[in-house]
Amino acid sequence: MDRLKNFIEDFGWPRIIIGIFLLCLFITAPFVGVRVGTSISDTLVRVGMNGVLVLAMVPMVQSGCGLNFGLPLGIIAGLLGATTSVQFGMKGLLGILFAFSIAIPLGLAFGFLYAQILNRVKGEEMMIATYVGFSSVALMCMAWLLLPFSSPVMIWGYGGSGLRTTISTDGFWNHVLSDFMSVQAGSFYFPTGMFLFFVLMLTVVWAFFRTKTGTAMTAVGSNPEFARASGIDVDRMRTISVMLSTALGAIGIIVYQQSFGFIQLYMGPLYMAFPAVAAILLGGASVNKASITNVVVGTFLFQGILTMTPSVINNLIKTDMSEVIRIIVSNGMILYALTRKTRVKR
Amino acid sequence: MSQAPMRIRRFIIRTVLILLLIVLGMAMYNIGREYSVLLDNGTVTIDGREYPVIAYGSLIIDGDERKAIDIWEDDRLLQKLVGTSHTLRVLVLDEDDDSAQKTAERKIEMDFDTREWMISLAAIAGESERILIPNPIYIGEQETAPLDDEIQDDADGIPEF
Amino acid sequence: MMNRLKQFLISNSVPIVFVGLSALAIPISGYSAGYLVQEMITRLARNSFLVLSLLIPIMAGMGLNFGMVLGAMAGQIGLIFAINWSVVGIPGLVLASLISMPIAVFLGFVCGNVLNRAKGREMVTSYILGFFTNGVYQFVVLYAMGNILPVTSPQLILSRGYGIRNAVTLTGLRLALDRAMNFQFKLGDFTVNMPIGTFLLIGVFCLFILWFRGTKLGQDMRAIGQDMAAADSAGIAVERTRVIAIIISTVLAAFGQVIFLQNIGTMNTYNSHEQTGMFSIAALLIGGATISKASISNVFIGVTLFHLMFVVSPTAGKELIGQAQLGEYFRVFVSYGIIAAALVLHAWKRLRERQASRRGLRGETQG
Amino acid sequence: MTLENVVRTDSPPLLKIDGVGKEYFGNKVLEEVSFTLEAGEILGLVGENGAGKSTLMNILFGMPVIARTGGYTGRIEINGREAAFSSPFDAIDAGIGMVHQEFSLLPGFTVTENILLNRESTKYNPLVEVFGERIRALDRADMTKRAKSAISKLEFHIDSNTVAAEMPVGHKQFTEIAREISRDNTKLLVLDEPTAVLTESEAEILIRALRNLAVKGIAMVFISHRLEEVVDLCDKIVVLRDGRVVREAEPKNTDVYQIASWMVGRKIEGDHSRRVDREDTEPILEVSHLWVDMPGETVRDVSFTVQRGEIFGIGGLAGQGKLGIANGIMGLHPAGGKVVFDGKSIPLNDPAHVLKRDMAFVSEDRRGVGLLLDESIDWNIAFTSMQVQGRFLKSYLGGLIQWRDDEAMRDAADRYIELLEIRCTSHRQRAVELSGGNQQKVCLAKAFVIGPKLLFVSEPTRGIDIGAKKLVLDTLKRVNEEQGMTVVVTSSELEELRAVCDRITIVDSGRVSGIRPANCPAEEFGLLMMGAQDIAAAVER
Repeated sequence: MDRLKNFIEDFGWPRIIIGIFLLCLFITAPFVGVRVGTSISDTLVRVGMNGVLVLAMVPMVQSGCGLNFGLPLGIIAGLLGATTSVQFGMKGLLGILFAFSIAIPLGLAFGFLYAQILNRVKGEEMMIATYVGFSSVALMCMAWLLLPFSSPVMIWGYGGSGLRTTISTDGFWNHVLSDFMSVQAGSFYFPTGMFLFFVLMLTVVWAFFRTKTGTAMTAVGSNPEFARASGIDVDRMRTISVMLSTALGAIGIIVYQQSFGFIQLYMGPLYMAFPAVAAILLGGASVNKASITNVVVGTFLFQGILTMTPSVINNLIKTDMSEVIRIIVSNGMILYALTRKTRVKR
Repeated sequence: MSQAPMRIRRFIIRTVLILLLIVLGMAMYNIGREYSVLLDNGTVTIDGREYPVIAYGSLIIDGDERKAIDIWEDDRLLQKLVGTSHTLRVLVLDEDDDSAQKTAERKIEMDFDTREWMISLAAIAGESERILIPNPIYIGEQETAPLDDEIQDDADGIPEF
Repeated sequence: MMNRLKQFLISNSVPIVFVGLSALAIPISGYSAGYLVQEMITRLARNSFLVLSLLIPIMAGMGLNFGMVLGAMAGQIGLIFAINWSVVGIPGLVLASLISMPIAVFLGFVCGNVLNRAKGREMVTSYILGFFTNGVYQFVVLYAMGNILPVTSPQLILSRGYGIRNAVTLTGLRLALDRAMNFQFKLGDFTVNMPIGTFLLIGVFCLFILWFRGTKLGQDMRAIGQDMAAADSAGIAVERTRVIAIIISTVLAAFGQVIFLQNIGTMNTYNSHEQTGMFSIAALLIGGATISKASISNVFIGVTLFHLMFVVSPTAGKELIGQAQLGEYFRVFVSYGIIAAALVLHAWKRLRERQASRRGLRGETQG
Repeated sequence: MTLENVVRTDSPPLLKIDGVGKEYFGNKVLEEVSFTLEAGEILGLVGENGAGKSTLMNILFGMPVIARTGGYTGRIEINGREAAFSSPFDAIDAGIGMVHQEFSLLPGFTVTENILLNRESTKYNPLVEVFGERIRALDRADMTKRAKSAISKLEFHIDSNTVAAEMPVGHKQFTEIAREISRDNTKLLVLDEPTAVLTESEAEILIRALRNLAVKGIAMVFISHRLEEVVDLCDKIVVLRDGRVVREAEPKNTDVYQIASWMVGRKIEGDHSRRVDREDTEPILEVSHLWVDMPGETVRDVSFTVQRGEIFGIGGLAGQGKLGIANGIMGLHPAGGKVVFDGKSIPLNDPAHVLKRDMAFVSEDRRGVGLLLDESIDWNIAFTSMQVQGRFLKSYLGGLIQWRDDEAMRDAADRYIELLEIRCTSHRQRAVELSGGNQQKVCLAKAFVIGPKLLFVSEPTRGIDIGAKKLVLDTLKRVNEEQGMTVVVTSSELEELRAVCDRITIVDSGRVSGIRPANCPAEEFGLLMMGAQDIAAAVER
């Protein structure tokens, strides 16, 4: 019996509760007339879409900067990359690569500035990250109005200047990753390209944490005093982790858009950090430790719930409760993590 | 054991205060409740007696002369009355010189469901014992067409404050 | 004298910046003085109560209470019942407040205990708790009301038979308090309405705060705000007092929300409580308050300056760059930006204070 | 200091400690401690670090840590009645006040508010019936009156409404004492190193104030390292060593040196005679006018040189700055001054540079600085050398990617697990799961892996079992003899230093009070520790 107990202990209660909840959804799906095939492929598509955004959480958590509520900063870099690539009318694979090539350096630059703030406010990063993220989103709203974009697809019909709220990536690089070697079997659609890209990013981050700098970064997160005593520049490590997180956020949003089909500007990215934070916490990460498995498990569980609840529950009790369940589950998870007794290092 | 009586005294005071709050709530409910009442002016027969329609008259609610309302034949007035007890004074006027041929006053209690019953002005004018007559239409539904706006997604709306 | 002036400038740097900003924007926006004064009075009456409810948790060292959203929700539930029973005028407002009180006490109790489990991270936890409770609130209001909870008024219920509509007009309650004792005066060619009733209520609330600071409970809260460990070793019930601070703040936020909505006239059931939290905190910070110290004057200065900027920036934006939308985004940016800046300054100052206090022990010989 | 002792034989003493003992996880910390204290009498309690003074006070004050670790033996009586306090609040109710070394004053509160914290005088108002006692309004006038009377007892003037943060250190100390004696039932005041942070003049004023309090009938237990103050103020002195009362004396018939010898003098076990004299080899480390800003361990002005291949000891009492030296040189705390290593000077405040110059450091704060608690043993051992010397890495693409070489880390870990007999399940076990002794061995292994020319070791044997202590000290000696590695040991255990080191320097209040060969008599070290430099200097060769 105690083997079960310590399995529960290390796997953690929330994951088990939500895991069982998800299982029940999958089981009841056929009885409620929901084709399991489509809902599974829906889940997989959403996992591919959001995976990299959840992965963007790992570097900052590992280096002790806490949960990256400032993800919108990375997302903005991604949006700039996407809009410029659409502006120049780049098509297909070249289009998305061009978007990446702009988004990543911008992400690193934003990450660097963002890190300077975070390094000065050790101990209260999360709240400040939230509002730095919000104010940068609001700042970008003004920029979207003023930036000299001219491609007809993007600007408001009458005004002539300022971008539309949502821009379709159709005809540019829509589904370019998802459809690459994708498998379509009856109602089941598997976006192999996107998953390959997701696995690629996972390996890149996994590999990074096995290098010398990666190891140093983990040490900074685990015990900054120890790291300092071993001659590591703690602030430099934190800066690298923030830059990495922001760049990953930029990549993640582009992957999200190529599958979603639209680029959401203006206030779109405002609340995008919370689902990613909830997902990685659901995967078992704590406020100062996160692993690659946390990302995969968390994204599957979280997106699973998001896809299954609308179809199954709605058919079950004829009401659309999915929005409420999403809010309660994701914020419940973050609340659970925040009230854990973690060693306050600072 | 000086603690016990003091604690009991304090417990009593607290329960009394909470009860007071509840009573205050109920009082507010009664004072502030607003009824939408239909007042009908048409020939009506109650308990076998017929009361003729008021060709032309005026209705004064709660003695407020300035807000007197003209009554024409076959009018059906919708009035919002706040509070449970009111006085309705009906004046039957001569069409030419506006002189009051007949005045009748009636105190009413809002203890009936305003959607099932409406008040007949003719009955009041005819000093009838019962003045409530069945209300053919449900008032509530028609008053404002239910507008079905789904929840506005807060992410893209500009916060208005 | 010079350094006292320097001290004054530093500690009130934020309000001074905003005075400058508004001074610039007002002429551009071209609003008449009368209109602006009317707007400021209305908005002062509308928001002061809410912003004042933030003072007590700051005094108890719990930082900005992003959980005031819970109080706003309680206030809205109270209003829903008042509208449902179509109780109007002042009695309607009093009934709504009475109904919201037990709900707010319960929510405050829950919030207080959750914050006690997340010491050191109170603000982000209360922020997330606000979202979480919003989920529960939506469940109650969108699904439970109408079928489980006795809410029947057609004006509230969605056509599907249960759940409250998002836009609800407060017929009968609108401006009930403001018009109760209204004083009109002319300014230039503009008649300005001054809601005396509301300002009286706000005055009573200020007196309550001043009186409360002088009570033992208020002193305990100040002690906990200074140094939780020292207060605990002196025998003060730290955890209980913090919960009481949050309960008081939540209940007052509920009343504040009732006053706020009766002034606006319509209630967005699912949005207005979220914005209330964020804008009240932004206003308080603009008034020069910090996360560890806030006074009543910060509230009134903050509300005036914040709303001056809020009213003026869209039109100023239109004049400057021909994009009204720009001004709207500008004021959202300023609200978020001011909170971010205040948080950063607070954390940075605390970090420097810790280093400075140790520098005092430095060895004499600067070798 | 003559106080005619009105010995009231009939009434029981105010405080009677009778045969009190305490054990922490097997090792005895207090044994058969007994003494009595009359009202209005001042008792000086002296003893080396770890002699059990603070444990005794924790027992008296009913601190929860005592009950948590198995309670205590023996009896404590207050006015003849047995007093077993389960919490500090019981002690306070019984009339015992405690003044700690670090202040627990509220910076933003005025002196009055601090003194009457949680005992404010309040006025009744009707709301109390509804919302309970704490809604009573503060009676500021009465509070000021009470605070002033408490301050006046000390016959020292403090303006009662200045804010604590703006007061000089001395005034803060007085406010804290005033707070303790403002409780009307305070009969016994315990002062734990009250003069440690005060200047000479402030200390003088404090002692005069304490004497006034005694005359007013308040008994006091005065704990201090400054023996002159103890002799000057106290009516009787109790000397503690290794948890036992070794001597109880009147200040009249004793003096500072005798007390020092009682505190320190005991037979030294183990081979004391360190053999060869190191004078002939050239210096490896020269430190001049070093200052280090380390909280609680401030180093003000320290200069010394260490010979190559020597085991150099740094001793001194807690809080006098000995630990600051190693931390300062290794760059972990802001420091200044000149440090020359192996002929070349070292920039301070730069940990990476110092490590690159093959200097290693085993920190005194094992859990806080020394270890990565949630990582495995092989990580902990290999980490520093990986980051500083680039070992345990496989580099690809010409060094562009430096990949962690887990096999090499495992081999190194297994080698040291076997060499230092680290008891663990495997090299994958997490450091947090190891015992204190094994954790210390891991820290040593982390330092040895670098193959340093000079090794700083701070408090190597603090909080570890006897077996591990012996092994750690023997390893240090073996490494020094076999590899000629110079070792600088900082420790508060004088015994340990004399058993291991060639020469020992004693640090007192941030300065070097003297350097002695290890085989010098213990009393002399005791004197140096007490800050009695002048006498010791005269004796110096």
